[in-house]
Amino acid sequence: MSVELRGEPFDPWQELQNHQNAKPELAGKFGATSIFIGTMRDFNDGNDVQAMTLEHYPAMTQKHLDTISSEAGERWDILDTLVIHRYGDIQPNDPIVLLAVWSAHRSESFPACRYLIEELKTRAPFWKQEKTGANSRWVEYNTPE
Amino acid sequence: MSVELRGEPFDPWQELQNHQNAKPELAGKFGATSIFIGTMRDFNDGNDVQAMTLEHYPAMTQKHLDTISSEAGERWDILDTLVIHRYGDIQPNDPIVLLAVWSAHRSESFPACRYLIEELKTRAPFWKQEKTGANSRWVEYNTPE
Amino acid sequence: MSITVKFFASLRETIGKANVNLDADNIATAADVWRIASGNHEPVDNMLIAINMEYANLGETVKDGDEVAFFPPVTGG
Amino acid sequence: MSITVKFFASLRETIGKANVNLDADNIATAADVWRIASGNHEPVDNMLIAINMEYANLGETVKDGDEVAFFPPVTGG
Repeated sequence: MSVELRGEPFDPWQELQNHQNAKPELAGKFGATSIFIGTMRDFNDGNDVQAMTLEHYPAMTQKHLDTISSEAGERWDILDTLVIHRYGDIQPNDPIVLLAVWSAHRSESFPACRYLIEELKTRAPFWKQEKTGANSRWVEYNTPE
Repeated sequence: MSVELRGEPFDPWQELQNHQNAKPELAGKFGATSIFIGTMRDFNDGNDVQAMTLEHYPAMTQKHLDTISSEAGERWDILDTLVIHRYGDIQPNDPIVLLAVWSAHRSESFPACRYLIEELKTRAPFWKQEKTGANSRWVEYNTPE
Repeated sequence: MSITVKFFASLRETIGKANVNLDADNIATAADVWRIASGNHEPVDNMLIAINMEYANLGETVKDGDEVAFFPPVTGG
Repeated sequence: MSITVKFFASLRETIGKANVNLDADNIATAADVWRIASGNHEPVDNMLIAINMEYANLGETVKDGDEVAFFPPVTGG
């Protein structure tokens, strides 16, 4: 179970490969991997977006992402989870969040992955500020799902 | 929308990277990527499994995977899909299937990805034969979900 | 009437053949194809049938040039 | 009683401060912390409150050494 906050861009494919390589004990045990990647778009609510700054509350963010990951492990029969989330200055097409769940069966990995993103979206203290042209605006709420 | 049948092992992370790199027009447009990877386990139904052979009906398999991908594109507002499925001799820890869905929002990518795997499991003509010790056995049915 | 018949997986082993080219006049449905190509084998429980790569029933009509396949429940993914 | 107060995102801009160290005796609840640290600003709609990094309500009791944070709805992921 890994939770990492990153101030620099990350490559989700490299991260997934590194994570699996670092866990040889999982090889042959998992039949299902469900992954979600949230990526910055260059438009939102009808406006072009040039860049974004993601503010967070570091210790609280880490704590709540750890809690959400633990809860997923209690609710579903899963083998491992990986959460990586950006903060700081983000460009369009940059990954913002990477979530991955490994389990024996897909009936566990799918809902656990969905749980991670929905809980993260409502509980993890991050705030997006978008740069639209010369202006910047705080994103006021997340879409409900 | 890509559907590929593979007779040799593939690296899901490399495939995902290649697929995204080959679609620069998607950059900045997708906010959500949902991915499922089915991987061969070294145990099933209480037995150790040393290897597996995956038989298929090539033209029908291709046709039905194409159909399932098209259906996902009609039912959800998604930007792209990737389906890669192995056939032939497979070793434990080898990826069997890779499914990926790109969309603006996660409310589309999650159910579309789940749809792909559930429909594939019931409609795509593949048959698993497992080698357990000196014996081999046909897997008679897939888990319902 | 000429029909290409295919058997897959455990059904291929049960029948002992992978491919059969039928050339007969007394064929109207997939059930006829099964009967002749399998050598009067009883239809197998849960058996699936495809005519020209679309799922079909034993009662479905076949026509000259069709490809008819018989196989057990699928287990991909 | 000593309380560390944090404001984040649009609330930080509204209040004009990121961090405040309160040292006062007339503090019982998060509402008191808000009132004093914000300079009598009206509580903001949908404002979230955390005491020692757990979500809390304005009515919740605070104690010496607590860290109390105020922020708008979260928008990560």
